[in-house]
Amino acid sequence: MPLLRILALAVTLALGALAAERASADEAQVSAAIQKFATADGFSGVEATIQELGAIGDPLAVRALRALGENELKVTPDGAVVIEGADALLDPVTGETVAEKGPRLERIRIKNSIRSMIDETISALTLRAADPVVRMSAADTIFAAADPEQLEPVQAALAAEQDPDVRRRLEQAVAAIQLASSDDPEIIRASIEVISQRGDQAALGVLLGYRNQATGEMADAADEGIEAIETRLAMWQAGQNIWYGISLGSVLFLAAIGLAITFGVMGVINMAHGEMVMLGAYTTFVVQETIRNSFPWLFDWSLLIALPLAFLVAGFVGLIMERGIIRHLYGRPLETLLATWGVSLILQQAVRTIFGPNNREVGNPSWMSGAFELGEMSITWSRLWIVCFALFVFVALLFAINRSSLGLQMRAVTQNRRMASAMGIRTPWVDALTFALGSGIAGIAGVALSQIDNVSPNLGRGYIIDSFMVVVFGGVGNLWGTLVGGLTLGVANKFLEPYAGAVLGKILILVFIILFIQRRPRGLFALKGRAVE
Amino acid sequence: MLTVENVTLHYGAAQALRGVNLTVEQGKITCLLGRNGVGKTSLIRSIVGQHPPSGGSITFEGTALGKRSSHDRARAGIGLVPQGREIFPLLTVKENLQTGYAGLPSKDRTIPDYVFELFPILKTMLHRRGGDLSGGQQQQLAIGRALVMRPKLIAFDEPTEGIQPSIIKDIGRAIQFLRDEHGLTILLIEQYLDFCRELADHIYIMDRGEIVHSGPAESLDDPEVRRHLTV
Amino acid sequence: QETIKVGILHSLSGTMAISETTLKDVMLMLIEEQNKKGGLLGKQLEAVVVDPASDWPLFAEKARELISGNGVDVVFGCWTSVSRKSVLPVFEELNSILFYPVQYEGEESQRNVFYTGAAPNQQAIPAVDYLMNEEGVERWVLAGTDYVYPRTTNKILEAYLQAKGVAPEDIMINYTPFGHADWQTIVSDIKAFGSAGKKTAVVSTINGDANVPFYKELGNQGVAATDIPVVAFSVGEEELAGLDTAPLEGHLAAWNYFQSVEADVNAEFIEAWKTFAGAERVTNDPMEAHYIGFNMWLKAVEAAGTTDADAVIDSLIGVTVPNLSGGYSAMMPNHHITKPVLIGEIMDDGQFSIVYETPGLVPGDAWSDFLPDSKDLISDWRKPMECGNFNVATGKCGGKGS
Amino acid sequence: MILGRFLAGGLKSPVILISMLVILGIGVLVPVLNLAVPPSSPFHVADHLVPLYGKYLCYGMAALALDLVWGYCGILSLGHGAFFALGGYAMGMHLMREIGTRGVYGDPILPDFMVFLNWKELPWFWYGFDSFLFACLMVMLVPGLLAFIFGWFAFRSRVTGVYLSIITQAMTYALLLAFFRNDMGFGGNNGLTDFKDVLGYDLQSGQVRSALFFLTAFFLALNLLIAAAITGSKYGKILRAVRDAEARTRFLGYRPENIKLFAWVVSAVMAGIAGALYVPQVGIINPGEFAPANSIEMVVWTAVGGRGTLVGPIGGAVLVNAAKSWFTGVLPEYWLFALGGLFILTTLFLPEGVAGLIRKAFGRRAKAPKGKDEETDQPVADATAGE
Amino acid sequence: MTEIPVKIPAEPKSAPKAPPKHAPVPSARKDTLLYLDGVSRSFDGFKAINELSFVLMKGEMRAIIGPNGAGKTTMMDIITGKTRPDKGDVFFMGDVDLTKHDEPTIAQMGIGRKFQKPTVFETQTVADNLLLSLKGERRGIPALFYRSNKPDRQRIDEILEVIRLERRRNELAAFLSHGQKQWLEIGMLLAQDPKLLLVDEPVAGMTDAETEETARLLRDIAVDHSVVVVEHDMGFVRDLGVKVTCLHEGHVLSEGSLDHVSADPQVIEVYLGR
Ligand SMILES: Nc1ncnc2c1ncn2[C@@H]1O[C@H](COP(=O)(O)OP(=O)(O)OP(=O)(O)O)[C@@H](O)[C@H]1O
Ligand SMILES: Nc1ncnc2c1ncn2[C@@H]1O[C@H](COP(=O)(O)OP(=O)(O)OP(=O)(O)O)[C@@H](O)[C@H]1O
Ligand SMILES: [Mg+2]
Ligand SMILES: [Mg+2]
Repeated sequence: MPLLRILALAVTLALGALAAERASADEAQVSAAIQKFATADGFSGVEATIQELGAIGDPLAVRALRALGENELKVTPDGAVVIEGADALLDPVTGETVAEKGPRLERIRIKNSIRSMIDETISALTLRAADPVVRMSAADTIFAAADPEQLEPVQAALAAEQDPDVRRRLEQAVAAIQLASSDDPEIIRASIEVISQRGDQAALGVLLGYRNQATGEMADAADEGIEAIETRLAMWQAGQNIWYGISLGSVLFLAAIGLAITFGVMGVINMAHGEMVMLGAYTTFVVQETIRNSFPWLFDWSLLIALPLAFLVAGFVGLIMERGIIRHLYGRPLETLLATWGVSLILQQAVRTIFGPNNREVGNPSWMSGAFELGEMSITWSRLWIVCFALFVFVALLFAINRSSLGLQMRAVTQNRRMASAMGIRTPWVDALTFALGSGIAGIAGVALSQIDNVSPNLGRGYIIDSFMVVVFGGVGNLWGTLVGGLTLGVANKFLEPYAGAVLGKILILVFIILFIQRRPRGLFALKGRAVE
Repeated sequence: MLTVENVTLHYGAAQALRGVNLTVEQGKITCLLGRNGVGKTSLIRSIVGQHPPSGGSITFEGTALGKRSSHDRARAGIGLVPQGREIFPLLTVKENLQTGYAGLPSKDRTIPDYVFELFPILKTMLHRRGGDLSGGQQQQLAIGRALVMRPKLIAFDEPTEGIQPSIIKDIGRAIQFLRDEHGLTILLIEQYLDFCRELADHIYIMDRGEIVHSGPAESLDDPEVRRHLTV
Repeated sequence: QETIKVGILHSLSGTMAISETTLKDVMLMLIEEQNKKGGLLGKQLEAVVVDPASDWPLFAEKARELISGNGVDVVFGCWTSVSRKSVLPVFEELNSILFYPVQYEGEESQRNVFYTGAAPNQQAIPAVDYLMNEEGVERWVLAGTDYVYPRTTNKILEAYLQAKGVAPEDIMINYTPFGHADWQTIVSDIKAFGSAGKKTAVVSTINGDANVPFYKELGNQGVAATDIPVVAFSVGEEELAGLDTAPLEGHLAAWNYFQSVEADVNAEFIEAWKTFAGAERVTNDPMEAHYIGFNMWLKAVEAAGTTDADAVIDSLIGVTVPNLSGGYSAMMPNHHITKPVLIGEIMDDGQFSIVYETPGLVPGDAWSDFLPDSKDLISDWRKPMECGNFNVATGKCGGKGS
Repeated sequence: MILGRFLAGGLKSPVILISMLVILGIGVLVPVLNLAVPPSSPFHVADHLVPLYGKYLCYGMAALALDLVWGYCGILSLGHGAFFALGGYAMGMHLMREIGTRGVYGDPILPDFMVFLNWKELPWFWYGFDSFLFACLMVMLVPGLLAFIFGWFAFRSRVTGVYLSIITQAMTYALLLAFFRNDMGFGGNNGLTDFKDVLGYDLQSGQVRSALFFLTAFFLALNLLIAAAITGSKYGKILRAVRDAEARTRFLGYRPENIKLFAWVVSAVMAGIAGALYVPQVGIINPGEFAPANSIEMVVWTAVGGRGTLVGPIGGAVLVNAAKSWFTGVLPEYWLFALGGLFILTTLFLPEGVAGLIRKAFGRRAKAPKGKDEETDQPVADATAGE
Repeated sequence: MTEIPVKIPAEPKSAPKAPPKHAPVPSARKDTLLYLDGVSRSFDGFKAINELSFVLMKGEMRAIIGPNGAGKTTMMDIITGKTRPDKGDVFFMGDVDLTKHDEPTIAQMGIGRKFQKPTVFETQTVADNLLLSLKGERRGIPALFYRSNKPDRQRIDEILEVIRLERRRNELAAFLSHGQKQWLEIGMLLAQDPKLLLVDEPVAGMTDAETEETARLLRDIAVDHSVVVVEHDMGFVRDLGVKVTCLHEGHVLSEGSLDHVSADPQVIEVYLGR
């Protein structure tokens, strides 16, 4: 979102500058054209109006067009076209407030093809905007659309352009257009050259598009360019795969890490682990819902607020579970499976009863939305933050378990409860705390997972099996194992998926786990020594 | 310091203790002897709170222990060196020792030097896993671990089992040292007669869940008393 | 007092609860309303709800329980094809009536079942036509969950697209497991496939829970509808309720009903629904299907004067009732109904903006014309044919064989 | 001869004998009450209940199979559903072939789902399933073979405890995904359904249902006898020794891997038979049966009934499923609360399951330590043999 | 009782490598029952066994002493196949290379072991513990058809008497006390009737009287068996009256009669103490 906002701001500034520069001779004309939206007949009427605005060629139309694209261009009951602002109705040309916000505004309906048309028209109109960022994006839209009619305006813009980056983009746009429209082999060859230097997915698209119709020598030239781009992209693809693997791995890790404590450290076969994750996700939902209703400005902070709450909620439920049920079952670890299975059924149904069976909407705060490009890799913010978060959780837990005195007591209790008690360790308290910690961690994993998965009563079920796989694959009782296990499975999965497909890839991973356990019957980070034999 | 009165204990339907009476005096070494399976370990279990007695009472420093949990008793000052060592197998030697910190205020959370003086081997093995140690090394660790708790009373359940002769002597010296220098009270269960006679201030002999003899260490030389220990 | 029992066989727990619970609710509402209007044949209607728990064999068991245990006269239920397949023999054996409200793969026509959801020709094909004609799509990704409905639909679409001159290399088919949650690779594959210089669209038959992460990934990776539109057949208002739809604006869905349909009956229906179930609840296509099915059944029972299955089955054919988009739907001899096909674009409020509507009603086709083995089959349950798989080539019932 | 003596070993315990008689009695009684008693009578068993009860017995058989490995061998299998499902599929494939030209497309060879997915010929692994005997053989062979291969490798590599449990889960999960794939040729998600008859008899008819029910009861009783004979023999003692201290048995010269393998394969075959009897009674088999949750449920039945008691798990399976059927009918919205609560209460108050409760009621002293996992407080490090 | 044939694989083809210094000559290996030469084993860099050489003749009884952590138990682990040596030769009966076999095979060849920490089958009765240990068939399927027979029952009764647990024969082993478990383990070892008995600290936790009893028992057994006993109880070792080997830091420190060994200043230094 921030990018968009910057863009919007830039446009306003640019428009301001333009308006000052040029006489408002066209303003009336533009205004009149915009007014036609009110009477436009269906989609084709809207299209015609946009075309007309494009033909006038005045950037004054940009504000209205943009509003149209964002569904903010409305028609008042008395037939005037206005922009619906945050708290008032604005003039579509000047942006000045024209009226109070009234009821019964009618939206001017658009559809995808119109949206594309709007984008292209705006690009054409903003080729000379003051802000280089705007010009750049205009050039890129034109590059992708390669509309021959734009050739002249682009060339004109190119001639006037000072900024070297924008110049390059404009040159590429020109090349793309020429490739689509020219017959001159020389021009085409040069265009291919320019485009293949660009080297990204969009460039590949343009060249492939050309290749479909090219013949003879030109086809060869295009092939060469395509190949060059493809080799480059293939390298990035590998990087991209690794990234996907890491991000999948960190999701697996997060889902599993709570289990690494309740199951790995405490030995409780915790079938309700997934439900703890689910509770975390629902806590996020409740937090966001409250924020949406009462404190909308806090929305970007919603996850940070949800984290401690989710920890507390899930931890508290874990605490109750431990005190109420699990503590009667120490020394009978296999029976914990039965009891926790019962708990998981109850929690699921409880959530279903309270929140309904449907998915609940958990939004991404702005810093978790969208993606950024790293070379040809696209990295989504949500994934990046989840990876960071996973690492953070890992380090914190590692410290808590291996360095803190509570961690020491936890380990002592789980290895020999009776003796630990004889050493003065308050075993009931440590048990409760450990279980609450594991559950709490599962809860905060739920906060992260709510960002990429659906928040429904079934959320937990989806993760429980994977979580057990990860913990066992990595080696029970070892946090490093869980981390490395999660990442390994993630990366392996992502490298298999493109070849084997998602389904077969998953099967292969499972077979791999089975075989791997044959090789290392105690997981990746097996505990060694006589103690475990 | 510790009084056991009329304690009975059952495992399911089987009775292991039948009205045991025993007193451990402050700053003294009290030794409990008996053949296999007569109930010595069971008595220790009821004292440290690992198995609730089915009757009778146990008083420590004047307060009845009643149903207090094992860890409360440990915090009140009862240390245990259990039979079978019960080392935390996956904790390092150092961590095993540190488990004794649980009941201590943070200023006391150090390992007393005499632990390493008594058992130098522990010092060289601080970072090995407890479960990897040899049987005898584990026994030394178990004793060291109990000392870290700074208990007022330590119950030793066959501490010399599986220990090399020189260290048995060391342990003997250690027990004396603890009594003399630190005023520790000691309850010692032993099969090793000579060891007992040398250390004990007072002995009890148990048979079939009952105390059948009580007297000074020297009484061990009495063949009548010895008879309780033969097969 | 004697009642007429109506069975409701929808999962209230398990993976399908997410979709099916609403259908149970809407049935309860319809029955309540009908009872207020005086019931049926002078008797009150009584809903019998059971929970088959998203467990397919349990559907058969519960169906049996409803019909022979509780003595219901009609059952409204099932969502997935497998649950329907599982109960088919039961309805046949015990001769009862099932109304099945969900769009499905077709290739079936059974005497005891009335299909009020869309057949492929009432959803998939018009949607593809729309993309081809209105958005100029030339390259297709057919992405689905690996089960029968997507498989069949994609088979049909593939044949259809090729018949329309789309080259095989311009069609990419991708299947994922149920509940697939990590869409990174597939979305980026789609992006790559879509950057080949031809306008590309995704036809999604992705099912259930997998949709939310799929759309979240689409949104995050910035696949805008103007670049690569996604048209879905299983994503409706209900599914969107779990999503922030702002980044998804413009992606499409094809259904026979949208909540945003502007019609008076629809407004009334929505009003009634919100009062009954809560203001935040939305309506969707399978709900409309039950609405239609229920009204058809009422009308047929009234016409027959009895709830006896044979009589009702006969009198159901030809029954016409209002649908929620302001027109009428009729039950055809092949036990499918006529419906309009609507195409909507997702809006930022989680509703659909209808961008296209077929000019007339489309009759549901049980046997696809685009699959070699079912081309020649038709279904007609009227006397004298009384057959679900009549072969026009051989002139006999019983499929393509012999 | 030898076999007879072996089986007679299973009858040593009166509990087993009584249970077998009860099961066989039910096997006769239910069909009689269904067919011979008029519907108006309060003793009449409704038609829809016969296959339902049959299903419970099948689940009982699966739980029995699981108990053999879990209760006596310490292998907590989270993948027994796979064997059950494979047996079911083998039977389902036969029933599918029996449909013949009565499918909707009327194809004499290909099942419907193959026709509409454009398969041109029958895949090789469907050959032979038109023969009932072949199918019966496969019902036992396929799960048995899978168990053999899986067990051979896993036990040899000394995979134990949760590691073993989780890879059994991985196994059934992988099979689930594989059978979901329509390309596999097993009908994908829809599985196999719409069966018409078996050995020429109409599956929908009351008599066939009753016969199937009786058969199920018969096999359940037989399997119970076999299991009792196995666990009552010296082999059974070895099995328990392996369960409690696998490493120690090695030093006595036993090969735990072989010892376990036998019980494991027998158990898989039993589960396969249960699956095969299940399919004609419920009328469908689909990959859902491979779902890990199903296998976990089997474990739950076994635990509820009382692990390591053979009869208990059968009762547990029947009890849990009857409760489930009942709750889903009467409390459709809240039945999970009831069922979940049932599980929790069982663990808390009936640590030895229903069987333990009954034993207590009859005043017999409960056998205390049930297995390794219950004895040790060291789940991470069960030190077993030696120092 | 029927003797089950134990398959003893042929000696490896390649001739044994040249003997290291101070090692017994290979030709002498023929008559040995147990032959360890140059055996080393380390755990994470810690040398538990270090160039250990040890020979036991047929029919011999040997006592092993040595400080805690000297590697006595580890040596037994190596002989019984529980631990694989990093290097060195381990031969049984002169020509069976034990490093090439796993625990069950080695046990079936006739090497039985009592563990330092008693490990019995807790969920089985005392009598069944012995039944499982009785020499004989070790395969699973035949055990299905096993029927209790007179010789077996007699043997069990005999052993129960020896270990004084007759009265508890039908109780679960879990209910025994620590010392009783020790006895049960000894009983299990007797039941196996192996050629070579490895006995790790048999008298730990026993009264003096029992200790004497045990010594007598072992001496009886040693008449027609080979025995290796590890003990820290010097009185007991003296009672046995056999050759003594003292291990230290994984290798032999001293060997000879008890008097000889206990007079060795090094042994006094590291083991006996002053
Ligand atoms: N967990 C238990 N369950 C049942 N009976 C037990 C249990 N523990 C011990 N016993 C029985 O109680 C009696 C006393 O056992 P205890 O362990 O106290 O003996 P002990 O004197 O310590 O013997 P040892 O010298 O062999 O250690 C024994 O007969 C034993 O069989
Ligand atoms: N699996 C293992 N991992 C790490 N160290 C080991 C392992 N096994 C043995 N050790 C180490 O090897 C050394 C020898 O141990 P071993 O048990 O053989 O001693 P021991 O001679 O039997 O002593 P004790 O008389 O105390 O029983 C010890 O220091 C022990 O810590
Ligand atoms: Mg004891
Ligand atoms: Mg040792």
